Amino acid sequence: MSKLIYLDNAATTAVHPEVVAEMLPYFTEFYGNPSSIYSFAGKSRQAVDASRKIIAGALGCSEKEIYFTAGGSESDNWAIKSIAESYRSKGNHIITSKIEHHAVLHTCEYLAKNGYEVTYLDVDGDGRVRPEDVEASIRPETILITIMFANNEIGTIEPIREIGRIAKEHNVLFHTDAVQAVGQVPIDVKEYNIDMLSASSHKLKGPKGIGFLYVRNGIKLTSFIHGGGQERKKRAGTENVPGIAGFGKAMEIALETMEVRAEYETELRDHLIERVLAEIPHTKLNGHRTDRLPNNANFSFEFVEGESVLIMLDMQGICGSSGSACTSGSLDPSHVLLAIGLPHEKAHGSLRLTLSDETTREDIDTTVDALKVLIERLRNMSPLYEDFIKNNSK
Amino acid sequence: MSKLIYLDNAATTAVHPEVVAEMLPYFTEFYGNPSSIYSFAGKSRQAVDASRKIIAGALGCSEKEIYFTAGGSESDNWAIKSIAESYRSKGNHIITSKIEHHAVLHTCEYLAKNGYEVTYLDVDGDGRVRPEDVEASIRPETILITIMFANNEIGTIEPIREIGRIAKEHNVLFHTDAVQAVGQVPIDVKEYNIDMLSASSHKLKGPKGIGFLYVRNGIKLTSFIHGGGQERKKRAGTENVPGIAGFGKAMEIALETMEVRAEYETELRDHLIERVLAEIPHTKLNGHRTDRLPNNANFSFEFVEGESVLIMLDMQGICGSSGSACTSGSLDPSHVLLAIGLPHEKAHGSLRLTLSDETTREDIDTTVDALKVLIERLRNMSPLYEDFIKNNSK
Amino acid sequence: MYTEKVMEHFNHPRNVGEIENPSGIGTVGNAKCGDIMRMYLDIDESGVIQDVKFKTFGCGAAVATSSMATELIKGKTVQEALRVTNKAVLEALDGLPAQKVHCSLLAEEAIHAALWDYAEKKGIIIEGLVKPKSDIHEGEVEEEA
Amino acid sequence: MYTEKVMEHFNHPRNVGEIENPSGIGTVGNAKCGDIMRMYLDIDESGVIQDVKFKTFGCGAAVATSSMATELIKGKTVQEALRVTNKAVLEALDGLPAQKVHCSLLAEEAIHAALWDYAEKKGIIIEGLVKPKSDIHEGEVEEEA
Ligand SMILES: Cc1ncc(COP(=O)(O)O)c(C=O)c1O
Ligand SMILES: Cc1ncc(COP(=O)(O)O)c(C=O)c1O
Repeated sequence: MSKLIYLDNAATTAVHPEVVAEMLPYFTEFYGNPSSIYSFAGKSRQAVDASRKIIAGALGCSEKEIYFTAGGSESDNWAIKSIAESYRSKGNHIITSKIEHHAVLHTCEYLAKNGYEVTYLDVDGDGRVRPEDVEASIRPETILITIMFANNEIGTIEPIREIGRIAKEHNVLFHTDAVQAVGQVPIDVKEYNIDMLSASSHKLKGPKGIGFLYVRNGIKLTSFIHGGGQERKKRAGTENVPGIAGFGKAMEIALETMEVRAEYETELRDHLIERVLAEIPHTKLNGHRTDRLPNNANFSFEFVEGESVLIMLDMQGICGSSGSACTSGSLDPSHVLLAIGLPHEKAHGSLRLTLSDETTREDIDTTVDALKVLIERLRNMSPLYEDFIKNNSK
Repeated sequence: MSKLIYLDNAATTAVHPEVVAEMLPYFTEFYGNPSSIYSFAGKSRQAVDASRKIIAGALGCSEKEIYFTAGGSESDNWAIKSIAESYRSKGNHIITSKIEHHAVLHTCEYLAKNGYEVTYLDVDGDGRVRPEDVEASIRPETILITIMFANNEIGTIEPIREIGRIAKEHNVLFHTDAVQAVGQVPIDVKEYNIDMLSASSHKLKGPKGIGFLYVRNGIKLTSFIHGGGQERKKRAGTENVPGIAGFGKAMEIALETMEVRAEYETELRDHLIERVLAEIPHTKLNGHRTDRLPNNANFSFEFVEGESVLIMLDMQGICGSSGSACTSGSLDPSHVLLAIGLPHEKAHGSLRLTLSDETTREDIDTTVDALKVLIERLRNMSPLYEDFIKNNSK
Repeated sequence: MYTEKVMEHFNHPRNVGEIENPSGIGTVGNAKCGDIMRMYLDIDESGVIQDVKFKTFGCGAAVATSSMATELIKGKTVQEALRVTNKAVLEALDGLPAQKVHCSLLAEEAIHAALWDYAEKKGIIIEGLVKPKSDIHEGEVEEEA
Repeated sequence: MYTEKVMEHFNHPRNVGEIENPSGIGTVGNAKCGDIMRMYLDIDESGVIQDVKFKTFGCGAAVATSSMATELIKGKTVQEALRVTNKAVLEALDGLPAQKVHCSLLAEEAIHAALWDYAEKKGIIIEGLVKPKSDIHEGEVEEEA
């Protein structure tokens, strides 16, 4: 096995070397607690402020609307539970979709067990929520719409602008899990009427264990972690200064490179999609053909099972994923693939390849070449393929 | 200003260089998501497992009883809210003390607003909870006792063994916020009958933004962050691999050095205490004289206000704290100092100095010399001192 | 995640393929769980398993357990094959992750299904053999197609 | 956290001290909030503040605002001093953190308290001056002692 071909950038990314460089001083040199009053701690405070400023600038919001968290999951939990709690007197109904990340779905399920009602919207065959469905589900007691910006498995970008408009018209709060979208596609929270937005640093070449929640000014936000006065008294805990500094730097780089990167990745992604669909029979692309994240390709290979594909790729030094990383190892096929209408065995035979700007055309070609061989090998081992051939030759 | 004299190690610590070295590969080299199945991600998984093993070893528990979190505040919130939720059918009463960290106190206050009853125990003049008070407060509906292992402001070590015994005898769960104690004093959770324990990495030369919650096997633990299946399905979110690896290393170093360090710091601390009490009149040591953290000294200087002291120290490159870092900047004097019976103006005039094993005797002497001068200067500016002198000369 | 033995069998599975006119054939599992195994047996007149082939749609563990199971029963009598339990397969593979143990059960069931088919075809009763629950007759597999 | 001006006044406070037999003296604030300010005024026959001294128990902002307030009223007439508001003090210090703005109010009150004392002693009424609420007579300070 020679070079590692890492095509799982939706699971997590390598931290950018400049990001590491940005973080380093805050471990051993400027390690002060940002809440301390001596000037030494000012360095830490400035790092936190600077990062918040970059992030606010990226989203088109004010710095006071950004709250740092420990990652996307915490942001999702906080946003949804907080609205549920503070707007309980207004109502108990939440609208979401069937293809949300588990951080949203399981939070909604938890609330459903505690007196809330949740509508899980269907999606179309490309994985898109229909704005008219959102509108039709709104009731007087609806307090929150939470629809992801882009799906982590199939890469489909949701009609966020339309949903934001509908939410605003009906005076319902709108949260979006933008963990996969931030740093990949331009987002302006004011333009899109987004009231709350979750993000996670490690998806955009920042460190793991740090995220943020954007909360529009004026929204009643309850604390999720009670304690010290950090994050405007809303999220207790000594600030993860190196993590925050790193996230800011990662965001800065992501913004600067976004356009060029998106173009590069889109071209490579399309090359990947075209070759796979052309050269491997009985294969389907999951998610929208064009309205998808620049770096995401998701295929279903009929008659084979995803984990076997992953292991065979792994033996050649190629990293991919079958559905979301969190659920691999589980027996259930991806809820996202089922929601776009795949039958179980096709859902089991899915492969997600997510690129970065360091992925080369050669990497893609090596991967497709490997896939061709191993899919054939697995099909020759598959009773489903045997049946298919027999039925077709009848 | 020459060398920085950092005497605020209870607020946060400099990350140990070996800890940084341990973390570094997981940013750019072994950056895989521990949940991914390819072998590349195995490196990340192993780092998480190895750290968990070190920590479990340090506490004398099993690896399955350690759950990583984003820090001490999250651990406290999780522990208390989880017990409140899962044992609600058993009862609604929680026992804590008046000197807990805000992460515990504010969580209890939150629960008190939601149908729980909380007993806040008084402490004695040294800041110690009386075990007999704990026992006397237990009711049939008591579901949790949460008493900190050692106080973050005055350093007093609580009678955890006795409280653990009482909790066990009465079949009530016992959580301890050991954020200040872990890595400083030996802790064996089985021996002490501790059911749950919170810790935070940045207090023991580990990175910020990572902590853990120990939960004894058999306790009904609910999720605090819902989502993916990480941390045995109890705490969702992509693992902060570098943070976890760093925490493990910090714990390893803390264990190895604990004995020597405690001896060194205790001697230095006692030197500090002796000099200050001998050379600066109208000064009181807060907290227990001997049953205190090896690195903690906390003084009240009559007639002066703490922030002024801190700023003057800061101008000489000395970092100290007045109460907990989280609350400095607030107008209220420390709840801990009030609880041990200090009148308001003495509580306002407190100074916490917390050492590390890198603190030298020279640092301490420089600090005391500086203190002598600046306390005198501030007293000469103080109307309270003026009144005191006049009243005494009458 | 997998032991070396599992990886070795996944990577070089023994006895993959089909047998024309098999003495017995059994297919177990379902697409919903993502595992389907099919076993072909060639059993001679004296009741010895002369040849065995398998096809598997499933994860690494499913492939490896199928492969190992065929190895363990090849050359054995029907009665001996019946005593090859999922435990034996597990042990021979140096274990499986907890969430994959069910694959070894599937391998045991696949053998039983094939033996059941053999018994039915021959009109005999094999002592100790019960019809596996997850048996699927051919054609039923692609329910969603 | 503090501006350079604040730090400068904290570090080199102007007019610290006492005045023997002052024309007026005022002490405001309370130990509970951690801020006590005392102002001494020496006012001549024509109503001009010839000298002013202060003592302050409090945070950096409290010391700096006291110092700045004394600077602003020194040499002024009583009426001019009355027009020195907390805003003027704040501006002269280039601002204070939000949670410290109350210190500048305290400085304003300390001046008013000392002026009130002056008026009482002289048996005059100063137009526009009301007795500050947080005025404490000497001796009341150490309530807890
Ligand atoms: C006793 C105690 N508990 C909890 C905490 C909170 O820890 P963290 O800031 O890591 O969330 C601290 C420190 O701030 C502490 O000293
Ligand atoms: C869409 C989406 N939401 C939430 C998350 C959770 O983020 P984290 O793992 O940083 O908590 C992820 C990634 O795991 C994601 O892809």
